Amino acid sequence: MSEYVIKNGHVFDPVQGIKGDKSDVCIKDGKIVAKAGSGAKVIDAQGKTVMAGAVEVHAHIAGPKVNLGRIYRPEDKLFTCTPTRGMERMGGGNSIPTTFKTGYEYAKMGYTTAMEAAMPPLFSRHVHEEIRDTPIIDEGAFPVFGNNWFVMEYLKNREIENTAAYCAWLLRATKGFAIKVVNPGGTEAWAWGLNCLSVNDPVPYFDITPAEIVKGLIEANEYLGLPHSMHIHPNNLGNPGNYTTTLDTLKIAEGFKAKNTFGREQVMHLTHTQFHSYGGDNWGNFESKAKEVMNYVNAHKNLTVDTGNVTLDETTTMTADGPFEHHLTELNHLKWANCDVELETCAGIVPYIYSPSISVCAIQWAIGLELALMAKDPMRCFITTDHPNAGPFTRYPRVIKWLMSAKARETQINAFKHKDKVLSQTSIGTQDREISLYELAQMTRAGPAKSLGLMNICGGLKPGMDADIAVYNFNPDTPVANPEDIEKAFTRAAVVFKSGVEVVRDGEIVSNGHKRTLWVNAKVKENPQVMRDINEKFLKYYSITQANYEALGHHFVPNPYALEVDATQA
Amino acid sequence: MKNPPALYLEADNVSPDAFAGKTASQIAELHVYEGNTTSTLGTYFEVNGNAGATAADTKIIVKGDVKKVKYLGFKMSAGELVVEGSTDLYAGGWMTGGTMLVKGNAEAFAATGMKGGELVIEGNAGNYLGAAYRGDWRGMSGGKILVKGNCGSDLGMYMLGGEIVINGNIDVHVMTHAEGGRTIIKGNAKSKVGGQLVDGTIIIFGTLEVMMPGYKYVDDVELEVLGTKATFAHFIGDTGERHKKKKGQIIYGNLYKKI
Amino acid sequence: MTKTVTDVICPFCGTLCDDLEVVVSDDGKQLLEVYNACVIGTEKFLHSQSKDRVTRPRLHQTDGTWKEVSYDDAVEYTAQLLAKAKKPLMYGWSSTNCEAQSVGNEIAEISRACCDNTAAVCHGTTLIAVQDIGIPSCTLGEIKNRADRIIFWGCNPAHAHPRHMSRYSIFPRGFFTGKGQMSRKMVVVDPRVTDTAKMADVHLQIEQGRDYELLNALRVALNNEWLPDVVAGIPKEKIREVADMMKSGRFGIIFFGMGVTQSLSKNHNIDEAIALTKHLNEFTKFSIMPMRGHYNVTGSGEVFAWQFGFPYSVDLTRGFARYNPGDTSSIDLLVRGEIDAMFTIGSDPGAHFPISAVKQIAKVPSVCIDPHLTPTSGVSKLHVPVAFNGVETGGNCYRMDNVPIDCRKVVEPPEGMLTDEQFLTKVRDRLKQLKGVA
Amino acid sequence: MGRKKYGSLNTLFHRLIRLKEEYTVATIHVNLISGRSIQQGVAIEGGKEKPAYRTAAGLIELDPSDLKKLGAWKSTNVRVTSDYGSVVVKAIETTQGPHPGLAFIPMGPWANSIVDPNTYSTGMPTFKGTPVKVDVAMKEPVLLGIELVQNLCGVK
Repeated sequence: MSEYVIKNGHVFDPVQGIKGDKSDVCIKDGKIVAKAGSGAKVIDAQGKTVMAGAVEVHAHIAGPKVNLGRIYRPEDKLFTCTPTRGMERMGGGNSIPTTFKTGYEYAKMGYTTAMEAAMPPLFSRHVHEEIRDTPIIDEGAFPVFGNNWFVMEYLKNREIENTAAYCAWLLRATKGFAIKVVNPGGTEAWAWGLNCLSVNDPVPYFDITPAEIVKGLIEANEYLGLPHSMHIHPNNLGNPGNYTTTLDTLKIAEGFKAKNTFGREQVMHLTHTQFHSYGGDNWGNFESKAKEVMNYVNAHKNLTVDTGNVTLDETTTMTADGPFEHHLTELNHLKWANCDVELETCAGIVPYIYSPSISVCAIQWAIGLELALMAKDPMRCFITTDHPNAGPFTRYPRVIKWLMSAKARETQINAFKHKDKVLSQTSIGTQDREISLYELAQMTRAGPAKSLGLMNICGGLKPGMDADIAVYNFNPDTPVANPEDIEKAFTRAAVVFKSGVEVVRDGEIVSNGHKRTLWVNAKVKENPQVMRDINEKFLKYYSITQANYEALGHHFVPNPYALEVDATQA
Repeated sequence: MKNPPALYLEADNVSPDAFAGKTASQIAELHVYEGNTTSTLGTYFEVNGNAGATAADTKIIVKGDVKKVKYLGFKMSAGELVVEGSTDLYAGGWMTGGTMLVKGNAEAFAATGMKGGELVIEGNAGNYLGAAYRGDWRGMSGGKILVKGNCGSDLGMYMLGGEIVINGNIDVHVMTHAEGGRTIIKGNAKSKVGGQLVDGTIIIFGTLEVMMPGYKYVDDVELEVLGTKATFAHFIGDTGERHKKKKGQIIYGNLYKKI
Repeated sequence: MTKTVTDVICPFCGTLCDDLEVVVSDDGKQLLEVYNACVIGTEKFLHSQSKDRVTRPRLHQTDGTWKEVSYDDAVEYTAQLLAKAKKPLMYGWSSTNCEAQSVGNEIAEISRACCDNTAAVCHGTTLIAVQDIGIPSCTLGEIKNRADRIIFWGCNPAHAHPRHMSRYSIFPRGFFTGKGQMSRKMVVVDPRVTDTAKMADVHLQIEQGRDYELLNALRVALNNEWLPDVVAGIPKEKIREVADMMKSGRFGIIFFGMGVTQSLSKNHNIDEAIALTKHLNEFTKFSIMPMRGHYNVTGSGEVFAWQFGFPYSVDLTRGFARYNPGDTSSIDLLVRGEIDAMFTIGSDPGAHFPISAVKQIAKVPSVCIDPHLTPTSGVSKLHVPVAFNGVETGGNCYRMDNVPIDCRKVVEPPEGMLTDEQFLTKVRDRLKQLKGVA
Repeated sequence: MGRKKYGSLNTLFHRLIRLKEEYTVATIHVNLISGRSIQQGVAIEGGKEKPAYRTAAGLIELDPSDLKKLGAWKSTNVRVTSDYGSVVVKAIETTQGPHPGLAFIPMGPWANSIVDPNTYSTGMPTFKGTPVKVDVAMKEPVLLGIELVQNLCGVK
């Protein structure tokens, strides 16, 4: 592999505490090194911003529901499909881009690692086929556990060790990365058309509560010592007044401490917090509770969150929270897709238009920004749009603009039809904080990498780490004349390296890289009982055989990268 | 048209908007597509005269056999387009303004996603006239369509507004899923008329072979439609739909019933 | 000595049974016995061994005879055909694996072709309906474990999906359905008294082509609105009875097939059926599922969708993807005379397209990639026999409920025969040379 | 069974039909649908070049009452004609009836010689619901699948 040195750029690297000083970044054999050889190719970053490649902590970019979204929304692609260009395959799709476009768009914005946030285990082969066809970026996928029959049956009897053994088996069988929980219990209830709206609603038949599922999975996660923590989308998403449910969920983590060898400190990651920070009791008096939620998060070091910023676009909502999507289609009457998955989970899809002329949408927009602006520790609050739910990931540069410029926020607030409502129901008007480039690097690089247990691999520019680097046409020395320049700079990076390979130059794709599939291989003690249980469930209740469930050959994961976890001594 | 294409031609550049401000020779350089090959308008057409400065003051007359030419008047926003013969798919597709006249027949998907302007088809129209593009719940929202001949199936699917008049007969499915607008069928209709209709108006002067079960008789009413006064039996529907808005109405002429 | 391969996937219908056992000779060349498969699946495995099988590509001579050629010649012919064509149609894809489909998409992208799968004459109208109003569905295991209301609308699993009822829908005893068929009510809607209908608790012998009206009537019944005395040949009392039966279940499912997708109203029939399902979710839990035919037509749609954004009938001729059945769909392209070359793989349009479309195939340069002799190969210029996917090669496939299952190789293909993927890869590489792309 | 016996039965059978044809004008109009049958499914895997495919799919299933109207015996060859084409198949009594006025030809070249190709711009031909007329045509042979398609396409 060739050597490079990126010269004279303004480097922002929370891992090494570098805050914009001019320094060189050297690359050798795919890694960052202290010094490059004399033959190294020089890249001039004079007057530019240099950061590690960004890390996406939560997006829906590969798998059955994403693809069903593509299948059932041809109008999302009408007149916008892109042709083959040099390295680039054809692409298409605004809110749900094709796999190729997904990889290219992330790379062009300087993202080099992304996590698919919800993998239905039964469909893992599909998820991995799409990951394989998503160029450049490293990807991992979170299998969902929160409504899994095994998990609920073990946790009903508080069998943490068995739960952990099952989780380890499923992570291996599906090449999964972390334990994801979506509307714990509520999605199983949805199989009967019901839901669990609080952490204490009993799950039909299984005689267990969401709180018990969440607590048990935190314990199982720390028993195994996985790289990432239990990653949760709590009950009662999207409803006025749901912030109490959110706080109840967060409180479950109290007293737990992270136990792992990956440098992770949190035991719970709360995702798309915006959707869970609502006050009021109807859409009329709907208001922000960002302060209440963020105050709690700021005060508890064992939590991380991501924002789920609304970008005010037409998009396609998709989640394993089946009952919510049914609720949504009843509200907006747009086409509804749903798929219940035997013994495991469910998924729903509904298109949604976040219109600036609808007060609720404008308030949601404000809440997402409030959360980030109220975060005391940028290493624990990450920027997402919960792609595509609050908006497409391609809008990150716009979100960054709103966060870095109070002026940009003001312009948007003035453009809202119900400006007064936005100002009365949220505190966005009083937020004058402007996120710095260093904080941005924390919120999009070092923070998510640490939360995912990848802090030694990516998210920073320390020698020894993977050479994932983004150079932006943004000069921190000169004041921002026009906020649009921020959006422009972060939309198309000047140069992007993935594992030491130059993949983007002047905003264009120059290489398809060597993308890897990240997964977690957790070893546990022999557990005959769990193996028997698995065997029995396949014989009696699954619709495919165990042998065909586990199969994951080379054509699914051609370039795996396994994080090894040894829990045999636990 | 001087050299007809071997296959089919996609001439989405034949619209006042694309021609505006161009000379005959510049117009001849505009791209047209035959399969996966790109060539120029001049290869197939003889171009005479210059366009006006803007779309609004540009008038295009298409002569010769353009039966195998698609996308004429694509996305036109103003001006005038006259097709002297018959044309293929997407005539006036996604048009927002101006007037388009087809003297012969127009094939399927004419005026797809129409927002405004006027389309007149003197011959017959194909399927999906004034309908929405696949998957879109936002169909024809404005403008007028007049078909002097007969019309195919799926007229005005997902229609939201505007008016469609068919002088002849109509095939199955009229204004499926529509939430607004008005269609007037002077001839006869077959069946599946107004299925899943939420709102909007269908007026049939001729016969209707099979009425959807979701329609229920209200009363007889006197109506003046396009200058014709008559008594119509008034039905409402589709009662199978879950109407959050007011019920759509289907009204059809009862003249033939009397005979 | 013989050995038994277990957990074998049956590459026939969308039911994609994955519990077959196949006994093969010790050298892995002879396929001796097949267990657990239906008669069709068994025949599929055993026929792959037939002695008179064509094992080398053949060029069709004007006198009707066939001249055997090498695979390399076949690759050259195919690449040239695709390179020269202005609007080639690459049709089929439903009886091959996702890996081959993926290579095929690359070829289509390079040659800027129209590509389509057998959904075009199968569940294409279902996809149109799904695009119009969505689809509340589930996996087949959910039905096995929960469903107590089973509606077969315009489908005849007893003939088309022989093991469907025993594996998933009617007989199995699942987690919440311990009594098997005793815990289920079965409704069949069909103009014929099919062998499936004969098993039903209720058979609505509908007037053919009036599904849209009957589905609408059921929704009217759900709304307790006025109904005509008879709809589609069914008395209104019966309609209200069935509507109540659906509402009274805990978990219901509508399976539908060609009876609605190919009858008058086509996509609208399914549209209304999905609307009915959505409607029923206000009363109880209901799902709906298409009975997909070819064992991997679903997979083809998935691969098309994640690579191009559309599930079938994709037109790449302008260099980017476009989609609009009626314009970009195979039957219309052929009948309207829009294409100038035909590439068929993993399907038999010659047998399953209306003859007016087949006549067009016969007119243009054509390649047919198929292990069998078929009417399509019969009218094609070049026939390229390949290994049987799912028998002589593995690869990923998608069941009717979109569940991916990795097919297994059970025997070796005849000496020197290529798989779909191998042949297509050669074509792709040659095409890249011809088009001068990296 | 012995060929001799079969032959003699056949000639007797033929004479009777000829008699019938002289006295009755046997034409009926029915609504045609096509679709999968398990025999057709087995046959396509067995090989479409084989006579077994013709046996499984080169037939029309008629309701007994329609057979009677047609004035044909079971297993008589008939010519089925629509606006879109004409084909000879063997008429048999339906096993999935009664369905008077409705006829079924298994999916395949025989059905597709006569089905309505109109897609209503959906891409899907109208495989189910083609009005056809059926005449007794016992002297005409039912062609093999591939042979039939080749003939219709003018390909050797």
